[in-house]
Amino acid sequence: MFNKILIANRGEIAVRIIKACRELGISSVAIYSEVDKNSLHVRIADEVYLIGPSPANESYLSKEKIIKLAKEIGAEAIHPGYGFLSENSEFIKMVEESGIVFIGPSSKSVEMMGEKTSARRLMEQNSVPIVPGTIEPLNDYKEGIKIANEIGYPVMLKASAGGGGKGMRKVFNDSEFEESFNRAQNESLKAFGKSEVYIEKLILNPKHIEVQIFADKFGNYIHLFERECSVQRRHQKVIEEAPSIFVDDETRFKITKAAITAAKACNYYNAGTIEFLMDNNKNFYFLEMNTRLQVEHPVTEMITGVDLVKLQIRIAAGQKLDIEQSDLRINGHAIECRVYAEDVDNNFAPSTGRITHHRLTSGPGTRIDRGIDLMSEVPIYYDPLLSKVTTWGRNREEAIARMKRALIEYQISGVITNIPAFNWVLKQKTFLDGSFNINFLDNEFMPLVPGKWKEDSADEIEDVAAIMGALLKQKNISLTTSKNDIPETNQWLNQIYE
Amino acid sequence: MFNKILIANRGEIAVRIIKACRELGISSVAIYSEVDKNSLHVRIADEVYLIGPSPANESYLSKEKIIKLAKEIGAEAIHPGYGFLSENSEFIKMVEESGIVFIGPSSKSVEMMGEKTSARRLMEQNSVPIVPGTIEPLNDYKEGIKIANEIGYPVMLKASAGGGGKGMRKVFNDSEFEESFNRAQNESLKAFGKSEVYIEKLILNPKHIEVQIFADKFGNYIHLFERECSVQRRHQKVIEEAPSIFVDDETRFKITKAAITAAKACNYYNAGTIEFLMDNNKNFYFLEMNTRLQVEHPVTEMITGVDLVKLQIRIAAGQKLDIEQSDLRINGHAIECRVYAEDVDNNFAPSTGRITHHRLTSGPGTRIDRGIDLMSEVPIYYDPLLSKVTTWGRNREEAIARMKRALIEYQISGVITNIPAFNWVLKQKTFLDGSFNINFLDNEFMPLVPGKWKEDSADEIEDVAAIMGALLKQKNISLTTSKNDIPETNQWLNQIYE
Amino acid sequence: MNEFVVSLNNNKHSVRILPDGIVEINGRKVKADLSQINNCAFLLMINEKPYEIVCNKLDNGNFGLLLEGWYFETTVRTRLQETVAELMNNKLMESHKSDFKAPMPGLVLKIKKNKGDKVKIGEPLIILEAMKMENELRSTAEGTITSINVTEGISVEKDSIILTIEK
Amino acid sequence: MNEFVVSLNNNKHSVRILPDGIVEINGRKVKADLSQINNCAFLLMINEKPYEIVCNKLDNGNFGLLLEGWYFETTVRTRLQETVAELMNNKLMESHKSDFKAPMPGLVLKIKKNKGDKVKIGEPLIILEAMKMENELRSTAEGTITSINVTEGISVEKDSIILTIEK
Repeated sequence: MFNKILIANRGEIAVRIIKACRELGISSVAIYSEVDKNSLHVRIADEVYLIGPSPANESYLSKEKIIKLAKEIGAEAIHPGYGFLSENSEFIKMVEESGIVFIGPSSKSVEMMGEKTSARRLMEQNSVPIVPGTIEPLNDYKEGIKIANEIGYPVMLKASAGGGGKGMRKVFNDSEFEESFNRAQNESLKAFGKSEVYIEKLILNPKHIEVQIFADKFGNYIHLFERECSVQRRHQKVIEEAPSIFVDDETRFKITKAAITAAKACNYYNAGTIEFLMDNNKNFYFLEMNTRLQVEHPVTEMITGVDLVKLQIRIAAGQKLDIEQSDLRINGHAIECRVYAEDVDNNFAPSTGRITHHRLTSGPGTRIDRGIDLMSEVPIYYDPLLSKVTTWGRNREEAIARMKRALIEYQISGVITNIPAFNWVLKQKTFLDGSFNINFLDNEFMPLVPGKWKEDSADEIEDVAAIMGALLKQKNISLTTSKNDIPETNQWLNQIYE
Repeated sequence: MFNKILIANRGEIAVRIIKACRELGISSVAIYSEVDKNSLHVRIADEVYLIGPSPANESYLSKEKIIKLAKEIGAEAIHPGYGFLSENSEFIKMVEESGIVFIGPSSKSVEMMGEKTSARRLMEQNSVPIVPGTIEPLNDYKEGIKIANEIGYPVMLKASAGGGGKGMRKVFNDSEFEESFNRAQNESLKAFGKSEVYIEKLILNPKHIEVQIFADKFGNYIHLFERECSVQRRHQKVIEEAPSIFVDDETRFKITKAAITAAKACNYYNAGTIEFLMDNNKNFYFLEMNTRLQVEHPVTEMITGVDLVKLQIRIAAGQKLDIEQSDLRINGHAIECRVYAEDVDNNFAPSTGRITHHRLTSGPGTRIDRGIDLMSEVPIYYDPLLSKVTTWGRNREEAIARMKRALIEYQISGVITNIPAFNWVLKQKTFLDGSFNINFLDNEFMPLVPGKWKEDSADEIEDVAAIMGALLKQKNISLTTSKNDIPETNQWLNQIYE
Repeated sequence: MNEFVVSLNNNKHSVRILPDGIVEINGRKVKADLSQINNCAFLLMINEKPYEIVCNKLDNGNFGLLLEGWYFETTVRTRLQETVAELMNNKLMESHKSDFKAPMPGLVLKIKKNKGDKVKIGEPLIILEAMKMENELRSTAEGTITSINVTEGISVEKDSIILTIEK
Repeated sequence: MNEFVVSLNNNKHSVRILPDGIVEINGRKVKADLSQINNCAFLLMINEKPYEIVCNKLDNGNFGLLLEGWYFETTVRTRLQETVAELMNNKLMESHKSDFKAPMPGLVLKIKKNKGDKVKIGEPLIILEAMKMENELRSTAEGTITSINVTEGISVEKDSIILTIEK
């Protein structure tokens, strides 16, 4: 087993990995950018190094600096988390060549699955169903229009290098095509450094169902069942759950089998997720493979009892899978809500600031994974995910009841969060009866933004808020607002690593 | 189902019950004493009423006031939590007669099991093994000495009305007997209002194993496996776990069967726990039945997935058990540490004050049940239990690793807690290999008090503490110490209920 | 100053703070009692019901309130201030002038209109990049663009005025 | 005053605070950097290792420090104060006088000794009731009881002097 692991990430996932290291008795090394000096992941690591200025490409995306640091301090392995360099096959290759273990799949597997069109080709060859469309990048928008007419509108333009909803555009007719094509290319270039896009037929009102798989370096493969992540806004997952109430035993058998086939096709090891779209008739289509830990991994952990991050580390250290497929069964139901620093009613603008109050929720069946703590900064530079609230119940109803309870208890001040919007979602019939698909938020929530969705809140609550406002004004109570309200004794030593 | 439940308790268990009410959509009513006005259980309830002055016998033990309040505000049921009035058969009878549902067993069952000597008689009649000793209270110390000589020293003197370690004394020879007898009687009188004590042979180095049972009002009984609570100080449980690694399948079959026999013997319904002592050879002896929810119920919840408090409420509302014995199996391992406000090195003196900082632990397999939040008072009047940290793992090793991690993350300021002592316990061979018995702390920890047990902490940590001390002094940093540092805007309205 | 008009959720509430912990909300009297937990968190008792409320002061001096899982932005004015505000507002309405502000900090990628262009509600005005996403900002007013204060490639702060539309 | 003697765990540590964020601990130089999180919580960096530390000031002016799951009570003195304290302590030792203090607040149930009694270490002195438990307090010194400051049935505060023993 490793003695020291460098975590090439920040926020809640860095914190999650540090906890896993601590439970395994491994020394954890955090890196941080200038703005993150008070971050929770920095506070709780065993060793910390300033890696560079705040912009990600000068810090968390700085391949050479990270690998050089790992070597100098004797880290035997690097955990990339998700995002940043986690699916960057070039980085993984550099890590492999430097003699450090990458906690994840081989650069080869990542390369095979990272380029979406070649991944689609590979799946087709292995009889894993794919969404109709091209298996090569488009040369130009004119070719795209031709193909769109062949497979029929509406279509999706997607970044070949993509993932996570970036560089994706729906197109409904020829006249929209050119601009959408340019925008998708631009976003793709910015997010992934490559502008190539391809085309897929738009599956109408599908569900997003994904399968967690795991493999060791000895060719043993298991799956840890499916997750449903259909509650999305702009292709970004917002609420995830496991299992999916839409998936029956027969479908589960088929989709998990397809997932393992997909993983085997790229000689995969470590944790991976195969994402599928599922239509009304429970037909499913390969969407992409995420060759890393997912944001939503806690729901799988809660229904299987398997600590995925610790398992990742063990597999990377060369251990065999100590779980067989027959050891696993679905225990209860888990739901995760992603708490973002965003102002829903202000065009979902990211909300930045310093965390001035943070009261976690607690009690039975409740878990929080968080990157924030008192006085940590929520900067503009990175993904605005603050924390994840996950609840478990013997069944879906209990998990939902606990989520409602947990969200009411959870208090964050200093930034505006999307917690209130979950309150709305968790009350909707479409969500409660499980009939929602990936257009649920766009169709039912977005028309109520800004503000109208709040009219759901009881009049009583409005009265209380009004009284509170008046009392604050009358008593002239000073509230923590600015960053200067909190004492700061002195500056950190400059530990820039160069 | 009930619309409104009054919770006749405070602290973490009141908070726990309020959470269950919220998940069931039931309105929760909290009562509080004067000193508890800022308590967490008051903050999160749906309705709150000041019940009286701070001393428990004028507030939380005030039977008449509580029942009168429940009737006036239309509460259909009362949940007693543990301690206070939870096993007071007189109170339960009053509740029953007032037409309000008591969330727990019938007053009759409680009476049968509450008087320890008659409970021992009942068990003997039903072939549940009991610890050798008297099944009648002692008339005087002279009779006690006679019996002690018959069954052989050492013996235990116990309060007939007892429970929770109060009114218990070990006696090793005739010369100690009289004073121990008087002390046990005095404590018993103070704790339970009755001075009667009886005698039991002291089982040498036993383990404390207890079985959680549940029954509905239709005669259906289930057990939820055993808990081991051998880590005790002065007969007070400190660390509990489920399952016990000492109990094998055969013993589990026998002891759970005995527990259900015991419950049936008193026509029990709702949640109950049968406590046993188990010797080296896995012989077990009935100790007592706790006719209420236990402090340590979370470990059972975590290995079975059953929410015991919600089940209590459902059973009380007249529902049938919706779980059969065959539905239940042990999933993984759970451990609970009871966080007390006590100064271990100062003779375990209770530490009182105001909570000025409270950072919860979070992440996978971690649960906190807590009665405290920012600015709540820890008063001298009640049990010094602040919160309970429970961790779950696929096996005992993982649960322990998570507990160590969780305790390092957990921060409380304003009172001194026993958290550091858990750090010591969780590192001991006797604890890790499972060979501990109820004398573990007395034999291995107590000789290191005060202070010596801390020498386990690394030199490195001592150096850091020394540097911190010097910096605090040099920079003259002001720390929150007194109750006046926190702004208080105005006084609560007087809502004394009389 | 014990009489306030609190605007939230597009509603206006009248709040009078009376002696002895009594508050009148929209003509209804309740007991109200406030305890402060820390610089942001409060416990407000309304009759026998407790509410935990987390408050923050917004850049514009208004309050953001989080309670029971809901978040409200409130504007609190004394009765006098409210009257003045209403007058001002009416004047502003008359001027038909509307500032289009940046809803978030970001980088101006593209300006899709020119000074003098007529725009309708919902028409795309600019593309702002934030958090690596391109956000198309659409007009919230109808009229003619009378000034544009940004150029492509520059960063803007939240609430900075991007352009002005007059009817 | 940049030189301190910090007593904890029965050990004394010498700490010198040097310029440029350097601290010398028992002769060893380290980089040390302190950030304050709130009124109790701090982040202390020692070289590249972070420590979260929760601090509180004790009644006697000393500090209680919680870090990595351990709790220490520390007495911090400047080098000069330490020298004075040592002198005082020696004097106290010479006087052979020892105050027996209440380790917790509670009710005096029973006083088992009288003024003038000789006692040994470990001998029961009084029974104090706290949290509904009877606590037998035993002597921590050997000698003769020269004064008893409490009577049965009264309540005592923590650290109040119950009786005095002289050798």
